[in-house]
Amino acid sequence: MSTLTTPPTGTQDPPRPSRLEDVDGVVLSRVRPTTNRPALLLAGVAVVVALVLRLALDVHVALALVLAFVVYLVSVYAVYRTLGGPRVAVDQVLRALIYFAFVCAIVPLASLLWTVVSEGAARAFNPSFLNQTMNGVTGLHDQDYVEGTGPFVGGAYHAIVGTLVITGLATLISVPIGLFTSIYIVEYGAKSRLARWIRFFVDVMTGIPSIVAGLFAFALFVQIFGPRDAKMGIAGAVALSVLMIPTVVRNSEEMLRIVPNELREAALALGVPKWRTIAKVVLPTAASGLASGITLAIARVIGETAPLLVAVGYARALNLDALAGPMNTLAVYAYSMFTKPLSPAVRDPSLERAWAAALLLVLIVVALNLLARLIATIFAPKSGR
Amino acid sequence: MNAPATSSPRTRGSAVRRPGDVLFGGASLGSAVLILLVLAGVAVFLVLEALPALTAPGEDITGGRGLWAYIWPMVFGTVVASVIAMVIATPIAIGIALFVSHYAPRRLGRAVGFVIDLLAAVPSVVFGMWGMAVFAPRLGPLYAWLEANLGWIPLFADASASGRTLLTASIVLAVMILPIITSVSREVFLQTPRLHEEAALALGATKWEMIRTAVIPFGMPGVIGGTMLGLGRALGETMAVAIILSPGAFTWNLIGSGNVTIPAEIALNFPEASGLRLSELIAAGLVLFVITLAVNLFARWIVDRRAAFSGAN
Amino acid sequence: ACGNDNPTAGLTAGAAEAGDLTGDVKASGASSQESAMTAWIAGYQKVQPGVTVQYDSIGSGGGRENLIAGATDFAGSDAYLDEEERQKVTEVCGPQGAIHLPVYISPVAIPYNLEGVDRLNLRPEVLAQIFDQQITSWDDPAIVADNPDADLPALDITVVNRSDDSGTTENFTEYLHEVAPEAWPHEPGKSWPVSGGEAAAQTTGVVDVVTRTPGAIGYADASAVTGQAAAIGVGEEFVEFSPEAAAKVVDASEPADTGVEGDLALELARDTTESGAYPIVLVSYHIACSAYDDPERAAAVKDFLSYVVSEEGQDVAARAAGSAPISADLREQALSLVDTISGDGR
Amino acid sequence: MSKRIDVKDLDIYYGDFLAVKGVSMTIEPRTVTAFIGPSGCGKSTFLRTLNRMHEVIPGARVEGEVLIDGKNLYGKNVDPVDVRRQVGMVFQRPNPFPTMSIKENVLAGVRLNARRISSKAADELTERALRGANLWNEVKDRLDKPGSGLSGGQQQRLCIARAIAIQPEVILMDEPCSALDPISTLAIEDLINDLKSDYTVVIVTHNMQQAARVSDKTGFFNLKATGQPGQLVEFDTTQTIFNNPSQKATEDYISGRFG
Amino acid sequence: MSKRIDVKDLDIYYGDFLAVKGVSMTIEPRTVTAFIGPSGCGKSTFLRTLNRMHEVIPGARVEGEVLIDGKNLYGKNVDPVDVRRQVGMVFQRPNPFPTMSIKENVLAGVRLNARRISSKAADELTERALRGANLWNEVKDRLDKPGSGLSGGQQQRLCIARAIAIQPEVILMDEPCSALDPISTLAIEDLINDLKSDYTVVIVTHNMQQAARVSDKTGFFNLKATGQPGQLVEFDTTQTIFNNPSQKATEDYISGRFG
Ligand SMILES: Nc1ncnc2c1ncn2[C@@H]1O[C@H](COP(=O)(O)OP(=O)(O)OP(=O)(O)O)[C@@H](O)[C@H]1O
Ligand SMILES: Nc1ncnc2c1ncn2[C@@H]1O[C@H](COP(=O)(O)OP(=O)(O)OP(=O)(O)O)[C@@H](O)[C@H]1O
Ligand SMILES: [Mg+2]
Ligand SMILES: [Mg+2]
Ligand SMILES: O=P([O-])([O-])[O-]
Repeated sequence: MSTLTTPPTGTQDPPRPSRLEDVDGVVLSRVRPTTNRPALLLAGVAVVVALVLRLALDVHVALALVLAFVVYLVSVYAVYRTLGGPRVAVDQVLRALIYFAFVCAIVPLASLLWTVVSEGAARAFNPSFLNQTMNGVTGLHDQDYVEGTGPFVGGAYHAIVGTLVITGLATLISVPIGLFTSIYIVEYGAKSRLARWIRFFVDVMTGIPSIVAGLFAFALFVQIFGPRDAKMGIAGAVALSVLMIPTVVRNSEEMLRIVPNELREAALALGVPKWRTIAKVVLPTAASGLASGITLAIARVIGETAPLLVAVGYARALNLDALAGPMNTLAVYAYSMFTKPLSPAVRDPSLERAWAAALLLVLIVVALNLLARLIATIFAPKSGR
Repeated sequence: MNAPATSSPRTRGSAVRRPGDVLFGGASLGSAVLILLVLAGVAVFLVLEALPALTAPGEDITGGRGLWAYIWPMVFGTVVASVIAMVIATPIAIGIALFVSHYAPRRLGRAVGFVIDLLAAVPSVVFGMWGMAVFAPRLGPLYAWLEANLGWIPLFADASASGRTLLTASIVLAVMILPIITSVSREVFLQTPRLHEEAALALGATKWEMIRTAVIPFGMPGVIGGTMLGLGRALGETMAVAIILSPGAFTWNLIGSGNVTIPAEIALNFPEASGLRLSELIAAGLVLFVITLAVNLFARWIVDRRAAFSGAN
Repeated sequence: ACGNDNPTAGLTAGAAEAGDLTGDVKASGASSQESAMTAWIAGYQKVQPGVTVQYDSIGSGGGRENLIAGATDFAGSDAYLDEEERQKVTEVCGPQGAIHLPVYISPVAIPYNLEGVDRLNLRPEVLAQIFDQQITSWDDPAIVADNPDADLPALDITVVNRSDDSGTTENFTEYLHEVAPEAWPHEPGKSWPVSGGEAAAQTTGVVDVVTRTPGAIGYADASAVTGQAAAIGVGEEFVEFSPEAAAKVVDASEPADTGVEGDLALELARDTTESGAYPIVLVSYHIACSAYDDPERAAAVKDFLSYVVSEEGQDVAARAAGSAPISADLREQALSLVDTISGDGR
Repeated sequence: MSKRIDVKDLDIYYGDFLAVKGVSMTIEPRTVTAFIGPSGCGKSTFLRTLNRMHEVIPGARVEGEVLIDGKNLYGKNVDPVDVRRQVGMVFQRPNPFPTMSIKENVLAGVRLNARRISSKAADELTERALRGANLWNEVKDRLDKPGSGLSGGQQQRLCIARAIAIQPEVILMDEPCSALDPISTLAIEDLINDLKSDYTVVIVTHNMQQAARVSDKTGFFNLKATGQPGQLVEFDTTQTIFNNPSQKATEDYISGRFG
Repeated sequence: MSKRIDVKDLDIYYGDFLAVKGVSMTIEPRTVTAFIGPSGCGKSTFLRTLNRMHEVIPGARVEGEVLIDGKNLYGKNVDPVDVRRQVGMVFQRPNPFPTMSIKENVLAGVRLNARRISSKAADELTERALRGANLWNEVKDRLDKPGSGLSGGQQQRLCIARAIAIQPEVILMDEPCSALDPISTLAIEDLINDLKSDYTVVIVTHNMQQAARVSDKTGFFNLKATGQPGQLVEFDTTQTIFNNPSQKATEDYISGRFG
């Protein structure tokens, strides 16, 4: 740049059009003020359309809703296009789509949660269910219970304990490995070939079917402990780790990546070693995302059954030793109660147990989530949203 | 950051490294390498166990027409189910993530985010039971309608009365992966720098235009990451599909019984399998592994992730 | 821990004299035995509190493999060992190989879902044609012929089969193959050979789908079938399933030759015409070694298996899992077979 | 085309925190108005209320009126999107879109506001805006490179180019030159002078010479005390403010320092 | 405590792009050195090589030598962490840690390095650093509030406080006052004058008065042409540079503009 020879603004330009719309080749798209009243009105119309389709014309609910929504989209677009111009119309349509996405998701999710809660609540909060195991409980007890000649026996205590132990171990294995790997990818290996490959293979790893992970862990432990004693809690934890690690890595990677570089530089410039910068600045800044990612990863594996049946076996009694013998977990418990009721002829008590176990599982994750959020708020940036 | 992505030599000015850095960097590299080892272990395990099936004569394989004839319909089922699940879940998940991060009032957004996170925890068995008992029956009439009105398309040829079809399974898979994609997308959308959002707004962007110019480009790599996680789960999901789907031979028909996915086939038949049958199933697992590999290569090929545009600056 | 690991402690009064054996017995195998096994283990715990028995229902095939690999002490299996397996098992079970005890006998019922049709008679050929999807409507003349009194609707038949490989399927297809070879052209096997029907996982899945789908028919372990079930043609009569009717078939069957003196692997007489016999049955075995290296383990296994085939054991299973108790005669043979198990590795 | 801005008794809040209190002023069309005052007194905050960027911050709100050509910005029938198109803004910290190239950054606003734009017009607009921001020569060879690879000052000029590319009617600039070297600063000041002939310009600056050089009117903001809301202490012609302020506080601030 | 810096024929690269070429200079201890020059000429880039912050950017590297008291910063046995503890830095854009309170931000250099410090000493250090950065009065009542809730200028002063809290031997400042109002600027300039008695100070500034006021020596950077690497055109006492520059380019730059 020849500094001083740069002439001041565009003196050599032809006279400048002072309005954007005066520029040749530009067609402006103006926004006229609108309110959300037409949208509300149209939403009302759409609801009516849906009701008419459903009740009067007996169209399938989903179809009625979709049709009504399409009616809404089209009319909202048309109305806002006339009122506010195309940009406002697009804005409204996308707003509608985003709200619709939300409703779309909430409906099945609410139905599912409702099913779990309503089916499981009766049994799940029963103290005896919470502190009894299934040791010695047979179909006869269920039959007696249904006939009214005996109490309800048999709970999920051992499965709760097993869930905590196995998932806890899996978390202890996966979180450090996963977190460190993502640190390698983002902080140490930046742009290196190895980091790229690792990221690629982590993606590949997300596609390992859970049962294959179980078979792999079992095969591994057979090599170590021999076939007779290979089934144990820790084998299950290893299997779950294979499933969990990629989730942790991928999540953490994304969260670390969005930590602004200027914070790293601020710390480095204070003479803070790189590892401390990562530990004390980068990780806390990303804490909220990391915590929610880790919770998500735990949630992802806490409901696994197939690999645990293969690698851990099925326990009816309490086993606190992750290094010997089968254990039970809530998901496996629910699975076997669903598919192999204690008494095939009297299925209800087993189903009750299954739903209760499912509900407990969800509650455990609620607790984990709250914990994660607590941790996150302790570390999280003190401002912003 | 417009430095060309060459592998120019980096000056490591000093040989001196502090113990903390050595440990921390070592742990990072170690973990990364450990992951590669585990993956290699899984691959070797799959190949070794699948070997008998790979080398067995065709007539000994289930179906009697060779391993590939046994596996490809499952490949079809797996891919179709995952694709449908992704097609449904990805836009919805992005929609929800935007809803939570930019549209909903803060409280509501947080509550919604929370509920959706919970869903990741619902065991797949429960998704299966719910899908079979609650969801599939509701879809039965819809399938009947599809057959009646769109039956000329081979995909909607013959409706299942029970609703336990590949399409149903795909939709349930979509519900299952929704929390995964949503959660990651939400976190990155929330991290969009204020500055960029305000830059867009100050230029006279509508809300959507602001999202399109500032939020989505910034969050895209994260969304892709979440999508890959979701895809992994969709490809690998066992129990839910095994329970919901009424599996059977290959068919183009998505709204009737038939088709099966690889993980479901493994989960269903593994318990009674031994010898060559087990080997066949693991060979199917190996194929799935290769599919995942291919899908990821493909994804990488399409989106050269991040490139020069890092959000971090 | 604060949990209660013995929740049934207060429920069963006056348990028998507790024995003084100790040890742990590991077993795995058929899932069909799951409920019965739960009952046996619970019952046995009161007899021998010092012995822990562990059973993983991983499927018959896995059970047999584990036994051969030495991972378990006995296997639960819906089928007996084939030639090759009998060869291999001698490595862990001594030169005599393994013995088979038919411990769990259960009819395979044919549940259906037709409102207002309380009794449905199906002769084997018709049954085979229905399941082969040759007969597709409930008012097919072939069905009407055997059910003149029933009000059969013009409803499509939905065949419900197992989606997972299973012993139930194997027994059912063996039955069809043997009894109606013309109408049933498929080879027997663990996986269902006909495509196009509804498929569901596990016994409970099949029963669920049948119960939910009007016009459906399926096959399932009878213990889980509480609603309508078809009567099957045997000779000139139609027999509804019951434990007794199933036991009759087993009594009419001959032991197969496994090379072990007094072994009880059975060639089921599915084509029996004996009056009152229900021909579709599933027999599930315990396959144990005829010799163990460790005398204590041998003693524990022997004791447990004796309990299983004992009158009490069979009764517990019948009540808890709805199986058919083995006859007194068969029990005698089984007990003496158990007695041959030795603990000195030979 | 330029607009007159009337502010009437404006109170500005962040949640419950009253950041700026009771501002009233009139900004004439075709003038340059400068706001000066110590850090934290609410200059940026006030500036953002003039194009409704303030309300973007959760919990932020205003009481009072801002009239542009007699029409209340905060009235019922006003779309903030439209307001912001007419009232452009340059921020204190440069904020180019990191995922866009330099050219795309310049055109970002145009693309948003235009239904169609020919590639010739796009090229023209890019060049004009970049020249206007005195950045053209430095970046003309790398228009397709990401905007985040520029130096701090280059980034700021890019943002100015982006803002003037849509040719708004009022331009708000929050310390536009704080990251610039003297030459660029000069260019921007020239630009402001140019703009004045068509537009209404409002700038916030810490540089009093700059205020003296470019502005017709100057507003001095101050805090009574820490924790108190900021207030408009004095608003008058630049001449008066710098030579003959009526308030003691203004005089102290001006004379205490020459920039 | 203060250090002498010798730069010998330094070339600075971003990947393959040579950003600054062939810089040689000597910075005496206990002096203030200012770098001026047009935007994009590599002042920030050069400054960052003096405490090895440059190499933090992937692909960035240098060739040549930087000697601090005769010891090559880029020598084999030098730990960049130690370098950065001795050579503190304030960035062009304020970057307080968002997860930390104001006080924690000030103490970050101490705390992040896990150096032990009594709570009394911590309070003292906080106050001293904040007073030094002329921020104490504004924030003394909200030391536990997050640092990111401050105005732009307040944030920048917070960053200065953070840098001087670790009491380095050399302090690098990249346009430390560009976001500051005149009063704060004055305070920072006073601070720089204070620091000079103990430390070596290097600042980048666009404000030539500032350079003239605070610095003993001034370096003028320039680009031959766009796309060319930046170069050190002239380096001399401030007096000489401003009154009697030996290079035409310097004279043009200085005289072209006064502020
Ligand atoms: N997002 C926010 N939330 C709450 N308070 C804020 C926010 N932004 C600014 N403030 C407060 O509002 C007051 C005015 O801040 P503002 O940024 O307008 O100051 P300023 O005059 O622009 O200062 P500077 O010259 O340093 O930029 C300050 O006390 C500041 O702490
Ligand atoms: N991270 C980076 N990657 C690649 N090139 C860069 C990077 N940062 C700066 N540059 C380039 O290096 C050159 C010098 O930039 P630098 O930031 O040092 O300029 P400067 O003199 O500090 O300018 P300003 O006064 O605007 O801050 C510029 O051409 C710039 O585009
Ligand atoms: Mg400000
Ligand atoms: Mg700079
Ligand atoms: O007992 P099954 O093998 O039919 O599950």
